[in-house]
Amino acid sequence: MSDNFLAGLIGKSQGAGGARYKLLAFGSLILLFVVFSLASPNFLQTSNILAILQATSVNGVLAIAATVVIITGGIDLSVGTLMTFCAVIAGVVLTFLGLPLPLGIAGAILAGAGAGFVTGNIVARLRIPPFIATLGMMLILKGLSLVISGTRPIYFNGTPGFTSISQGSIVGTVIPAVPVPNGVLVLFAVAIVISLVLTRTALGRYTFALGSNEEAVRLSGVNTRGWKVAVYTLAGAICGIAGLLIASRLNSAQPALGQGYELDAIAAVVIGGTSLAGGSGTILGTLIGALIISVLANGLRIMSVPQEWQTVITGTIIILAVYIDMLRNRNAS
Amino acid sequence: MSDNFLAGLIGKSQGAGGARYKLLAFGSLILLFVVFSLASPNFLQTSNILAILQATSVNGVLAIAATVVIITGGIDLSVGTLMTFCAVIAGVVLTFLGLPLPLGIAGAILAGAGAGFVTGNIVARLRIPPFIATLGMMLILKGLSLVISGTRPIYFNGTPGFTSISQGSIVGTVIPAVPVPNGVLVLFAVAIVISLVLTRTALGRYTFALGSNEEAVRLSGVNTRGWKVAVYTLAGAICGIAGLLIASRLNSAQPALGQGYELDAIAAVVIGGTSLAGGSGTILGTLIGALIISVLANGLRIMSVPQEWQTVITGTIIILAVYIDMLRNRNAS
Amino acid sequence: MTDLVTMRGIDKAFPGVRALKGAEFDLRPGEVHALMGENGAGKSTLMKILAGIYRQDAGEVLVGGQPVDLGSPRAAIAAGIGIIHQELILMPHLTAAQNILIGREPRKAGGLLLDEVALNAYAADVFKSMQLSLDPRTLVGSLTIARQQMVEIAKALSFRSRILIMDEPTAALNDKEVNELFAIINRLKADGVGIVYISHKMDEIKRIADRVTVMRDGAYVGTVDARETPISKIISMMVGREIDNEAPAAPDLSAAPVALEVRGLTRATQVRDVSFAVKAGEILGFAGLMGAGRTEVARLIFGADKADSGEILLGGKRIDVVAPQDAVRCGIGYLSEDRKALGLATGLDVRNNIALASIPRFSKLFGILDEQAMHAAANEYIEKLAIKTPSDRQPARLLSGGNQQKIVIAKWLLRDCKVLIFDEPTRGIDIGAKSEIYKLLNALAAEGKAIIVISSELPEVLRLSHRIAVMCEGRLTGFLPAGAPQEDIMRLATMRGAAA
Amino acid sequence: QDKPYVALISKGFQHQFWQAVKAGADKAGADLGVNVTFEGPDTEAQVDRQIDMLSAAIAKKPAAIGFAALDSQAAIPLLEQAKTAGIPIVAFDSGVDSDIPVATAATDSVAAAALAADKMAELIGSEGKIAVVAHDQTSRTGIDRRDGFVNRIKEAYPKIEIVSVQYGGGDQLQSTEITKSILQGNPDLKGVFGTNEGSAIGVVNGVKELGSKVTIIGFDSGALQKQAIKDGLMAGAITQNPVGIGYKTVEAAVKASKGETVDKKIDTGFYWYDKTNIDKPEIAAVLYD
Ligand SMILES: Nc1ncnc2c1ncn2[C@@H]1O[C@H](COP(=O)(O)OP(=O)(O)OP(=O)(O)O)[C@@H](O)[C@H]1O
Ligand SMILES: Nc1ncnc2c1ncn2[C@@H]1O[C@H](COP(=O)(O)OP(=O)(O)OP(=O)(O)O)[C@@H](O)[C@H]1O
Ligand SMILES: [Mg+2]
Ligand SMILES: [Mg+2]
Repeated sequence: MSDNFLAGLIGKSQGAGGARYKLLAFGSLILLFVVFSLASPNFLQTSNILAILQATSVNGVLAIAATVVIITGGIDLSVGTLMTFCAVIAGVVLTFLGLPLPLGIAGAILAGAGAGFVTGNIVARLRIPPFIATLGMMLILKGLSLVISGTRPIYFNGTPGFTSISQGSIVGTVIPAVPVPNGVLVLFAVAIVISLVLTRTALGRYTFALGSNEEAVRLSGVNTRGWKVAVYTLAGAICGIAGLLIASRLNSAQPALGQGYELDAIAAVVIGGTSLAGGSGTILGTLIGALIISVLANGLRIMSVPQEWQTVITGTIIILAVYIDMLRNRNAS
Repeated sequence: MSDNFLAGLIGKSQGAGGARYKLLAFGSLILLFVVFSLASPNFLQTSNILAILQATSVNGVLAIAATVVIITGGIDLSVGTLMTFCAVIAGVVLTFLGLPLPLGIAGAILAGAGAGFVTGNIVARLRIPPFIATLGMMLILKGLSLVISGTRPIYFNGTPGFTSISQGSIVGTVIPAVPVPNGVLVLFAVAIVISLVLTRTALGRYTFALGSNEEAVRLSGVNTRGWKVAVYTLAGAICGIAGLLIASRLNSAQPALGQGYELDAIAAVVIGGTSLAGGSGTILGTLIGALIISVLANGLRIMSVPQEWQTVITGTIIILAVYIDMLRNRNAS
Repeated sequence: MTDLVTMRGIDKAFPGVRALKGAEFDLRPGEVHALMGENGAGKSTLMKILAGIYRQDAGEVLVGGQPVDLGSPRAAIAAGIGIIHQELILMPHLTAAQNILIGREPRKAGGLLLDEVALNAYAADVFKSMQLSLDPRTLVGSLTIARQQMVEIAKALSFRSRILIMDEPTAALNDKEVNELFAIINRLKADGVGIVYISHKMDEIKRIADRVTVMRDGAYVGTVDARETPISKIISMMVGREIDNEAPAAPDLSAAPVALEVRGLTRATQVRDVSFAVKAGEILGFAGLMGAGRTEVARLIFGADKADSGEILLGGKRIDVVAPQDAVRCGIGYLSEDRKALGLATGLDVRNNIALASIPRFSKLFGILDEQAMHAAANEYIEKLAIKTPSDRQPARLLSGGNQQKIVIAKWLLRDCKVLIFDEPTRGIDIGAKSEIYKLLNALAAEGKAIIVISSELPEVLRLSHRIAVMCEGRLTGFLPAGAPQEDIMRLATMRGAAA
Repeated sequence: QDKPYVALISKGFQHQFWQAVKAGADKAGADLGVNVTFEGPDTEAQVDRQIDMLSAAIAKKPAAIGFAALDSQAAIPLLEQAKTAGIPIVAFDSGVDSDIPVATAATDSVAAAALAADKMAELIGSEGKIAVVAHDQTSRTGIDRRDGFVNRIKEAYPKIEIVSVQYGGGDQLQSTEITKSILQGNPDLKGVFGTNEGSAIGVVNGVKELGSKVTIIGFDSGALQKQAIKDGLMAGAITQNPVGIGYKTVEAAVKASKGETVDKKIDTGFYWYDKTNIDKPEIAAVLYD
């Protein structure tokens, strides 16, 4: 099958089967680490590694949301502005209404799930192509964030514990030498949970199945629409978590932020070996993709490469990273 | 035969059997026109209609480039920054080197074709997924534009005829009442030529065939790699034309512009009924998609809707537009 | 005893096609009821209505004597109806076991988690009951089409339906697998399951069916007893005329030049040191069991895969084939065995699919295509192969399975090759068209073309070939003359670990 | 190699304004014998990208950091980190809600935009409809210039009506289309204010393409804007002193890194320029191409 032929080429791993984990771009990540470590003594320091992880946390969580949707063969352009929308909702709950922290967290995640539910229904029931549905939602959520916030950042100064969602360090209180920010823990927690969902639960199975051959799933008597809505809802909830992370990191909900973030998220997914055609993908791959993007940005900055050249080099390395790992995988098999 | 061309221009060209011309979103475009005409007396004026067309020209040409690639089952994220790159090259040829206008035009188009050729080879020979290849190229071209221009605009004051590429009006000299800007003529010319290429030539046929089942085409003894490179090269050349249009319109090559334009272009393509899965699509659909985007923006601005609400409304209408026309088509058949 | 299924006066129209016009069908418990008809007669459409995939425009469907509304696949499954689809509908990224139990996964931890162990065990059980050795954890996309067909069968069986529709289940299977399938069918019959059996293989009908219903052009022709009615009668009900299926005498090729020669072709363990030659005007048949490596040999000659070693000579000259385009340029054509994945560009129309390998011939100045000539060429083959389509602009995916197969055959006939390799060429093709294709191949051979036919149907190999090559486990185990007894072929086909 | 080094994290880098700041910073670097790096996110919405840049800058252990905050609060934890590491911070372009920065070199945007409002009123005779094409709805400069202009009009010129405020992201093409739409919707419009270089050029373009006669006031500088003023298409514009901002930021940073005291507030000023004074040396010195 040509699908499968292609799968072999780009090393699509198969999450549901769990047989072969061909990890796209993992070798390249290591390579980048080595090169940057040699290039600058400041790169491989604990504080910088933590900064890289911290920088990955938001994009990583967004990329996980995007992964789930992409495995179904869809695409989600709304992850960035949905994140912002959720941050604004947290701001409304905590700052405007002055409610306690747990309600703010719940509000953000529920807002995300709710928006995802709407998107899912537009895709599954109105049968609008995911690209259009999520493009529309991207704009709607962007506008709503501005409307609700009054086009102004909402600050969380009235909620003392809020910044520690992302910036605090539970690890640091135990091992002061490695103050891993909580945001990074959240990223890993989300990654592990969603990995389990994808590989061990019915929802995960249908996620892969929908992306592999939706018609086959439907003809097997499965309620494909319902499951699709569930997938988008899950992705939305994950965006809610990303919204909390970024708001906590900036101690504010920045209503104008978000558009453009979808591209980084999708890029991380694809660099991580998930095919946009659907049916395959892993969360670990996506994490590696997101890390490659952060390491590149950080490393080039640390080396003080002029910014216009940073862009050129980033573009080149993204292509090379995928190419090198394709070669590696081809030789391995 | 002309029947076939028409099918290509209006219908879901390949295989629509010539009978049913399903035009996604055409009805919605009409509807938008009616609504805005009723809402504001200033909307349906010649000068405003021309302004809308003028506003469509750059995005329309970019969307045509994106269409060609999407029909093969690929995606092109680099159209926006490639446009800018070509504008900068025109600036180098005309302003830095002071060469005559035709060379500047040729330079921009060749630069586009060259960049497209590179992208095509990355996709077809290195077998990098188009999303990654064009994401990489997007960044590379963005950086190179800044490097080449010295991060500053290049002005075309030394080339008197340059602004008339887009802003002049050949039509206006003949029929002064309807001074259709040349940029609009260029858009239509590109649309007609590319429509003919897609429906009448071997390149067009292979474009659709590649998107339909690449492996089957390869096993029919077709040099799929070569043709794929040709498609990306063509798309690049079209971006070169877009680069000339925008540079002429702004009488300058603005090196920082371009990123983000790919989303509008791809949106126009998808609203126009081309599937991201490849194998189908029409240029007329894309034109209509691009028009919908411009009409929406223009109409909402004319009505002085607050901008955050403009965004919300645009998102909603994009989804509705596609939905309405899907209903219309479903009922028709 | 009430009928399991009664379908009366079923009409179904698609844009431009009236697929069914007052079709009738009934099914009793414990019987195998064969549904026969030419390609495009409406068999699959009628059964898709029964499986809840399409809704009829008119007519009624009764299950167990009660009128039912089979509005969705779910409803049909709930009504006890299972189907083996003609075109495989599987999820290539999932494993065999996951495919079989999609929607019915065993759970653990209170329903929260999937029980993968139970899932694989269940699938392994199903495979065992089918005498099929297949690891349930294999990805379906990596299986050959024959094995995918077995997974599809296993899936349908696992539903334990009272009504089981089999739409050409044996099209991709070899004799051994067919026998196993028939054993299963007999067991199901004994349990009172009603089976609808669609096939173009006449001998199977005789062996397994109790009754036969024939359709023509979407309409009901009649129902007869399978054992008492002679095949010729059934055929004439299907096509409205007699079919002559006499094999012409093998030509004398002693003076003919060698057209294609293969020396020491090797690729991993799939193809080991294969050497043979085909003369101009010769039809060389390739026989072997599933996975013997015949398809792989063809793909290597055609440049679709890369050989580890070996050389290919065309007209005595060594040719360098690294991609299919090289092979085609040299005049080699290859019809693949998997029409859906490798043969058909389903989005394109009939005309362009037929012309796909010959586009350069229709390109004029600036690559502009001569649509008129393409139209004429397409229509020539639509007529020659009796392809049932409203026009040559019909999207290929809307044609019936057999007609799609004819399109990919037409693609290579139009291309005018010196050497033609046909891999399972008549898969899913009706008996009338089959004999037309045989005649065409004989005519092509008579024109001096060298033809290789790979087929898992022994009668076809015997009927067509001037000479028969047999493969086993990647090796060529021997050549046999036309008309060799089947036992000799089977002996060579099972000659493990031996060199020719 | 051992030259001390100053990292500037700005709000952008591709735009002419920031390139002019960079030019000033580079010049100061050359004069004072320090290396200067200059970085900024693509858009002024990307608060978190800027934070990542700041974080990487701190990791490089520079002698001092210049920082143009996109958000007045978001970077405070990192600034504290820098303080702990002994890296002095100089704020430029706009301040932060913290006393960590040893100095702030910025333009008073509200006052600058109010000056634009006064000029607009003067040129259109203190009555009629006008519009604003702003570059950003949420960034500090976007808000200050819009509000500075709008509030001044509301307070001082009751007969002037602002019919539309729209945002083009500083993108020349988008601002062109916005201007054309506003003019279509309001044929009796008398003036438009473009709040930064890209917006102002877009306004000029849109007005030119429609052939309207309206009074245009711009902000910042650049070759096209200067040309438009000379050609009489644009009545005039407000310019800041970006080169001065860059120079003074680096200067203060170097001083602070040596432990010298610096002025807490460095006002870099703003100027009105039009046809009449564009070639005067004191104005020409703060303009850039
Ligand atoms: N979705 C569809 N749209 C249009 N026409 C269709 C569609 N499905 C089937 N047809 C047409 O309906 C007719 C009957 O098709 P069907 O698949 O039922 O034939 P069949 O008897 O199963 O043939 P085969 O033996 O080749 O499988 C054919 O002419 C086919 O082209
Ligand atoms: N896509 C594939 N993935 C893995 N193994 C394969 C694949 N295709 C073929 N094989 C293996 O290669 C060998 C040769 O298979 P091939 O398809 O050439 O045999 P064949 O004689 O044509 O049989 P068939 O009747 O199944 O087509 C077999 O061992 C088969 O299992
Ligand atoms: Mg059929
Ligand atoms: Mg085979």
